[in-house]
Amino acid sequence: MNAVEMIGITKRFPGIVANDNIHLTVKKGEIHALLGENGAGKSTLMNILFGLYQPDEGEIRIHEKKVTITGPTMANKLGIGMVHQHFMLVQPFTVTENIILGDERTSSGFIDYKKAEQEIQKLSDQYGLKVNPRAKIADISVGMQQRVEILKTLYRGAEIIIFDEPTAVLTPQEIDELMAIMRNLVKEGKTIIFITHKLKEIMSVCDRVTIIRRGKVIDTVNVADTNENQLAALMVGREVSFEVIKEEAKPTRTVLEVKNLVVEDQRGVPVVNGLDLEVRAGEIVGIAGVDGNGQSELIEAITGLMPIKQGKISLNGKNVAHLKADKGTRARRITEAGVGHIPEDRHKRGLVLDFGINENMVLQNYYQSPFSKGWTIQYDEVNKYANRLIEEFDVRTPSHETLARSLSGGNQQKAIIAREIDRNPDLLIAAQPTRGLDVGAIEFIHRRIVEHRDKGKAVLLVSFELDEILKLSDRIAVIYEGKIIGWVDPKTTTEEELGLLMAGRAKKEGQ
Amino acid sequence: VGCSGQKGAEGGGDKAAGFKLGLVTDTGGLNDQSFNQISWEGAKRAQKELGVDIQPLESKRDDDYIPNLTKFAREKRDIIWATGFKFEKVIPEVAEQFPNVHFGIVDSNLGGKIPKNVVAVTFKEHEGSFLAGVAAALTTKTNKIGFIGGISSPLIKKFESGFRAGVKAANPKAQVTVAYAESFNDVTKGRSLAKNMYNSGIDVIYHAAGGVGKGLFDEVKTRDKGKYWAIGVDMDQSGLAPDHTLTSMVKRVDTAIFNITKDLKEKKLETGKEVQLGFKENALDLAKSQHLKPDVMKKIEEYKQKIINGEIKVPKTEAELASFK
Amino acid sequence: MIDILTNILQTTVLYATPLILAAMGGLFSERSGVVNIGLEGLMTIGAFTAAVTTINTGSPWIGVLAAILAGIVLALPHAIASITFKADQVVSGVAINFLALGLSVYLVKYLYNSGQTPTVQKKIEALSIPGLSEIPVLGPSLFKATAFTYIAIAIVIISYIILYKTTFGMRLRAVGEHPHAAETAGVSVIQLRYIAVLISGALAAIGGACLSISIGSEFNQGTVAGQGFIALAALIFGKWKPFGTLGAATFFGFAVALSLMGQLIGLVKYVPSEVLSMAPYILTILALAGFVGRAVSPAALGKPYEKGSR
Amino acid sequence: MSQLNKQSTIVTALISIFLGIVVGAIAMQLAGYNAITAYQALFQGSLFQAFDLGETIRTTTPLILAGLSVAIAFRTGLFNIGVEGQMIIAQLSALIVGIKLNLPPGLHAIVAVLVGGIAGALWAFLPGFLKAVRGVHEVIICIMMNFIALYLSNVLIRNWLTESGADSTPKISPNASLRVDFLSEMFDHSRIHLGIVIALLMAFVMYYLLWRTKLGYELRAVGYNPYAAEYAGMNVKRNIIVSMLISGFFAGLAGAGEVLGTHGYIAIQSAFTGIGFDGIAVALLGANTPIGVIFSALLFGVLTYGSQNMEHMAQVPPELIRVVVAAIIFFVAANISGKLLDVVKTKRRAKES
Ligand SMILES: Nc1ncnc2c1ncn2[C@@H]1O[C@H](COP(=O)(O)OP(=O)(O)OP(=O)(O)O)[C@@H](O)[C@H]1O
Ligand SMILES: Nc1ncnc2c1ncn2[C@@H]1O[C@H](COP(=O)(O)OP(=O)(O)OP(=O)(O)O)[C@@H](O)[C@H]1O
Ligand SMILES: [Mg+2]
Ligand SMILES: [Mg+2]
Repeated sequence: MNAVEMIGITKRFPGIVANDNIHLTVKKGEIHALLGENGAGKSTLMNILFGLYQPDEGEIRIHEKKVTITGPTMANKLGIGMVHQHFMLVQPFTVTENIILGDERTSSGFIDYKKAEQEIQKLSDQYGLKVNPRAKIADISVGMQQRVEILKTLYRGAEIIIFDEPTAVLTPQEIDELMAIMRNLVKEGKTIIFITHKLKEIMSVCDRVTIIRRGKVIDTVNVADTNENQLAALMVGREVSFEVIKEEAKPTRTVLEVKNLVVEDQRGVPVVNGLDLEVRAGEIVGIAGVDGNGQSELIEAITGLMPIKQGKISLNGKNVAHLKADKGTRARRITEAGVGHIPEDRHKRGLVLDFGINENMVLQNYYQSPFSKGWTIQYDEVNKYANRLIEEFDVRTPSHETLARSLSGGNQQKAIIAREIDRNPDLLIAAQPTRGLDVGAIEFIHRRIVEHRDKGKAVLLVSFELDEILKLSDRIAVIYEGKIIGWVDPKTTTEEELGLLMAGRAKKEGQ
Repeated sequence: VGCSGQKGAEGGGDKAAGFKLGLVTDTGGLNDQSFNQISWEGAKRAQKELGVDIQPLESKRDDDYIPNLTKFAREKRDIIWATGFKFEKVIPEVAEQFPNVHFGIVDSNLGGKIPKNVVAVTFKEHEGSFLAGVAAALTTKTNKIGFIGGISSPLIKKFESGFRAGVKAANPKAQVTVAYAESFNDVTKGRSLAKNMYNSGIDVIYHAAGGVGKGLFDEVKTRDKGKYWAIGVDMDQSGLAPDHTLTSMVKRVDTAIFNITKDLKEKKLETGKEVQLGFKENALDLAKSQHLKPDVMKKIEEYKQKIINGEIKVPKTEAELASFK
Repeated sequence: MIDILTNILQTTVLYATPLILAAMGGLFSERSGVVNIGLEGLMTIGAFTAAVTTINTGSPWIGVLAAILAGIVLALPHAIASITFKADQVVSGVAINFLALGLSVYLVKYLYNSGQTPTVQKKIEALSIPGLSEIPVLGPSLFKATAFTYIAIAIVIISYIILYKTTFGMRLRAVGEHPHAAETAGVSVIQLRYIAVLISGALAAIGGACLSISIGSEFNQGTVAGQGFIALAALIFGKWKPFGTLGAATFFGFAVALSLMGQLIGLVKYVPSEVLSMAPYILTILALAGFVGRAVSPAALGKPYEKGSR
Repeated sequence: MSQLNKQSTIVTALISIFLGIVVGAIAMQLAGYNAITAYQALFQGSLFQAFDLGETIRTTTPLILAGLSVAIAFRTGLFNIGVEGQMIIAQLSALIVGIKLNLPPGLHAIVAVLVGGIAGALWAFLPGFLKAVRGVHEVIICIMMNFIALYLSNVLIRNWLTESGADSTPKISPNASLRVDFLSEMFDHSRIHLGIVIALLMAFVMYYLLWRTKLGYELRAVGYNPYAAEYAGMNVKRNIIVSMLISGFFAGLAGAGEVLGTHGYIAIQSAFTGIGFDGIAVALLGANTPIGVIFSALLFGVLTYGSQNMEHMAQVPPELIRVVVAAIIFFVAANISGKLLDVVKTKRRAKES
C-alpha cells in the first residue's frame, strides 16, 4: 500500500520552477529519502505535502485517496506531520505548550496542562524520547528540541512524518539516537520521508531514495542497490570526490595560544572553564565536541565578541585577552591582529542580509584603504573588490548589488568564506563552515580551507560533523564541559574513540 | 448643512461701501464655549445691528495667525479682530505691513507699543476675579477656598492675584489653596485637583483654566448640593453644573468688540491706543445667580463701587498681592 | 495624613483607569505581534463615539457599547493594512492616529458646528460598594470608583486568565512569538491577529469613553491629548504583561498624584508648578533606567507574517 | 531594474495621493460640502499666490527636517518619537542665543542655528544612551522627554525670558533672524526663510552621510543587524547613541528654524505643535529616503496650509485634511496602488497572450 503519492507536482515561484512535474511514491512503513542539491526543491515539495504551499499543478493521494491539502490543519487530519528544517518551536514556551499548541484539549474552557503532560510523558516513554514536558524550549539542547518536534507530530497522531534536514544541527550521538528513533517509529507502523544531504545517513536507515535535481526527479532507487558515490553523482550530475586531498601538515610557529581560559555566559555560569589550546601556523586544528560544551563561547571569546573572565589568549605571541575596549572594538583589534572568522550562524553574525553583496564583502575592512578615504567609503573600489571575490569564489549572484538576503544559503556561505579567506588572516576560525550545504558546495569550501593552511596559516575548525573534522584536521582537540579533555590524531583515531571522548570519558593513557 | 449662515460674505466685495469686519480666532477655535465664541457673538451683533459684513477665520496652529490676518488684510477689511494674547507678537508685524487696515487685539496691550492702526483691548480680569474672591470668601463654610489655574502665565496669575486679594479683603480668615494644571485641556487633571481640594475641606473653587476647568464642574456635580461650589470664568458657566455654580466671572468681550467696531465705523475711535475695560464700562461682572445670597450680593456691590472709584487698588501680580493692604 | 493618602490614591486610580484600559488593548495587539501605536487614535474615536451616543440616547452604557463598536471599526483598517497587506505596522498605526483625530473633530464640527460636543448629562459616575468603601484610605479610592475602574481591573484579570490559561491566549502568544510555528501547528495566524487587533480597538475605545463620559463630560480635540502614547509607554514599561502593565499604568497615575499633591500642600512656593508637572515623566524615566531596564518584546512584534518565509 | 522600481514608486505614490483625495471628497460629499470647491480652495490657497506659496514653503520647512530626523533614526533601527521635545528644546536654546548674545548679522544666525541643532541632539542623547546602555525602549523615554521639554520650556520662559506681564519672550535680535529681505519680498512678505535652504541641504547631508560615509555604513549596519555589526568590529552602543544625536540634531534644526525664521519669539505653550508627530508620517510616507521626505513634506505642507483656505472658502472643517492624509498613508503603506497596478498589468498581459 502507498502512503503518499505525489503525481505531476509543479510549483513555480517568481523566476523559478521549484518543482517541475514531480512524481513521488512513498510506501507505507518505509523510510524514504529525498536527496538533492541546495535549492533543488525538496523543502518546497514537502511544504506542499504539508499544506503550506498549494501546487500549481498535480495531485496528491494519501493512503490511495485523492486529497487537497489546504493547510497544516488539514495535513494533521490526514495524519501528516512535519519536522521542519528550521524548528517551529516557540522559545519562551514549555515543551508541553509547544506540543499541544493548535491541538489543545480543554476542560471547562481552560487548558488541561496536567492531562497533556501525562499524555506527552507516555508518548515520550513509548518511543524512547526522554523529553521533560515541563522544560522551557529556550533551556533545552537542539537535539532535545528536535524530539519535541517529533513528539508534536506523534501527539497529533501522525502516520506519515516528514523530516526536513533533521541532522544538520545534531551531534553524532544525537544523529545515532535519531536514527534509532526513526527505526522505532517505522516499527510502530509509521511512514517517514527523510530529507538529508548526508549520504551516509541515507545508506544507514533508508529503504528507498528519490533524487531531485533543479526541481525534477532524476530517479528513485533502492538503497540496497546503490552506493554513496553513485548517489552523489546522480544528485549533482557529475562525479564528486569525497576525499579531501591534502598533504602532510608542516606546522611551524605558534599562532594562537589559549591558557586557562574562563568565559561565563549571561547567567554567570562558566561555560568555558580553564581551557588550554594551541594552534600553529600551517596546521588545521579541529575541535570536536557535542553542542553546548563551550565551542561557541570559546570562539566568541577568541574573536572578542564575548568578555573573558580569566585566562590568557595570545596571537602571534601578543596577549589579546584583556584589550580594554567595548565588544565591537575589541573584535576589531583582534581582526586587525590577523584573525579571520567564519561564524557559525551566517544570518546572525556573518552577513547584513539587507546590504548588497558588495557592502557585505568589506564588512571587516570597510574603514581601511582603499575602501575608504577620509570619512567616505570608496564605492568604486568596494565594487571592484566584490566583483573579484564573486568571480574567484564562484558566488552565484545576479550582481554585486544584489541583497545578501536573496542568495541561497550555499552562496551566502561562499561570500563569507571569500571575505574571510581573502584577507589572508594568520588565524582562520571556521565554525560549522558547511552546515546545511550540499556536497558540491562542501567540496569547494573544504578545498579553500586546506589551501589556506598550505599558505602557512593557522586554521581552527569547529564542527559537529565528525566526518568533516576527521577529514580536514591535522590534530583534533575534544572539548567537553568547557575544557579540552583530550587530543587525538585523525589518522589513527576511530569514530568510536572520538565518540567516547566527546561523551566525557577521558582516555586512560596520556597521549 | 455646514455654516450656511456665513455665506454671502464672499460675494467678491460687491458693495465697496459696506463696512467689513474679520475675526481671527486663536487655536481654541470659533465655538470654544469661551473667549473666541463670545468675541464672535460681538461680531454677530455688529452684523445685526450695524449691517457690518463679518467673516471669521479659525487658527489651527500658532503658525496660522499671520496668514489669516494677512488674508483679511488683503481683502481690505476695515477692522480685523485678533482674539487673544497669543497675537501679541504678530499684530505689530502685520499692522506695519498693512498701514491702511485697522486691527484690534483683545487681551494684550502689546507691551505698550501700539501701532497707529491698532486698538488694543484689555480687561481688568484681576478686578473681576477680586469680586469672585469676595463671593467665595463670603460663601465658604470651612474657610478653605481653592483656585485652579491653567498654565502658569502672567495672564492667569492676574486672575489668581485678584481672586486672592478679594478673599483676603472679605474674609481674612479664609485660606486660599492654589494649583496649576500646567495645561488648558487635561480634564482629568482638573478633576483630580478639584477632587483633592474638596476632599481636603475646601468648599469653593474658582478656576481660570479653560478646558481643565470643566473637570472642576464634573467633580462638583457629584457632591452635595449647597455644600460644594464652583465659580466659572469668562462666560456664565452655570450650565455645566446648575446647582453647584456659585457664579461666574464674566468678561464681556462681545460688548467690547461691538462697541469698538461701532465707534470705528462711526469714525469716533482714536486708534493706536490701549482701551482698558472694567466694571465702569460694563465689560466685567459676576454672572447673576440665585445661589448668591442677598447679603453677599450687597457686599459684592460695595466692593465693586470701591474698585470703580479707586478706593481699592486690586493687585495684578504676586508681588503686588504681597503688599496688598 | 490619612487625607493625603486617600487623595493620592484616588488620583492614582482616576488617572490610571483609562491608561490601563488602553494599554490592555495594546497588550492584545502587541502580544499577537502587531505593533499598535494607534492607541491614541483608538482612544480618541472611543471618546468621541461614547460622548455623541450618550448625548443622543441618554444612556452612557449604550455610549460605551457604541465606543467599543467604533474602536473595532477603526482598528479594522489597521488590521487590514498591517496583516493582510503587510504594511509597516508603525506606519499604519500613525495613520490610525491621523484618521481618528481628523475624523472625530470633523464630525463634531459637522454635527454641532463647534469644537466640542455639548455636555454629556448622563454619565457613568462613581459607584460605592457598600461596606468596602468605608475602609479608610483604600475604601474611597478603590471601592468608590466608577464602573470603568472596576471594568479595567476585571479586564486585567480576565486578560491574564485568557492569555495564560486558555487555548486562545496560548495561541495568541505563540503567534506573537513565532507565527510560523503557530501556523504549522494549525493555528491561523491571520485570523488570530485580526481578532487581537480588533480587541485592542475595543479596549482602547473603552479607555477613551472613560475620558469623555465619566471623568470628563464632553469630547473635544484635547480630550485624549497624548494619553494613548502614555498607555503605549505603560505597556512597554509593564513588559507586555497584564499585571506588569497594570502596575506601570498605576505607577504613572501615582506619580501624577504625587505631583498634584505637591501643589496642594504648598510645595509650589519652593518649586515652580511646571517642575512639579514634570515629575511624573522624570520619575518614569528614573524607574526605567534604574530598576526596570531591558524590555524584551514579543519576538515577532512588528514583523508582517508571510506564509513560507522565515 | 532599480530604474524601473523608482519609476513605479513614484507612480504608486501619485496613485495613493489621488486615492486619498478621493476618500476626502467622499467624506465631504457625504457631509454635504462641495468637494470640488473645497479642493479648489485648498490648492489655490496654498500655491497660486506668491504669499501663500511662501507660507506653504515655510510650513514645509520644519516638516522636511522633522521627517529627516525620524527617517535617519529609523534607518538605524530606532524610533524617534521624541522629535517634538527635541524641537522645543532647540527652539528655546536658539532663542536664548538670539536674544542674549550680541553678534554680527549672519554669524549670529549661524551660531543660533547650530546651538539649536546641538540642543536637539543633546535632548535626544538620553533616550539613545539608555537604549544603548540599559536596553530601555527609546519610545518610552522619548515620550516622557517630550512632556519634560514642554514644561521645561514654559518654566524657563516664564521665569527668565519674559518681561513681566508678557506670555511670550521678546523677539530675537534681527541679526539672528533667518528671514532675508529678498526672499520675503519675492514671496510677498510671507515668512519664508532660509530654513528651507538648510532643510534641503540637510536632505543631501542625510543621503551623503548614510550612503557615502563610513559612519553611515556603520549606522545602517547596526540598524539592519547589530550582531553582524558587532562581528565587524563596530561599536554598536556608540552607533545607537550617535544615531540619536544626529536625529536629534536634525530635529533641533527644525526647531531653530521655527524660532529664528518663522516666529522670532516663543510663547508659553499649552500643547505640542504636532510637527514632530507629523514628521513620523512624513518620514514613513517618504520611505525614509531624503528625496521621499522632501516630497512628502511638501505634500503635507500644501495640505496643512491649504486646509485653512478650504475652511475659509468652502466651510469644510480643516480636520478633514487629516482624514485625507491618513488615507494616503494607508494606501502607500499597504501598497494598494502597487497591487492595483499588478492587476492591471496581468490583465493586459493576459489579453496580449
Ligand atoms: N517562497 C519562495 N519564494 C520564491 N522562491 C522560493 C521560495 N521557496 C523556495 N524558493 C525557490 O525554490 C527553489 C527550491 O527551494 P527549496 O527550498 O525547495 O530547496 P531545497 O531543495 O530544500 O534546498 P536546501 O537543500 O538548500 O534546503 C529555490 O531555488 C528557491 O530559491
Ligand atoms: N521566501 C523566499 N523567497 C525567495 N527565496 C527563498 C525563500 N525562502 C527560501 N528561499 C531560497 O530557497 C533556497 C533554499 O531554502 P532553504 O529554506 O532550504 O534554505 P537553505 O538554502 O538550505 O539555507 P539554510 O539551510 O542555511 O537556512 C535558498 O536559495 C533560499 O534563499
Ligand atoms: Mg530545504
Ligand atoms: Mg538547507
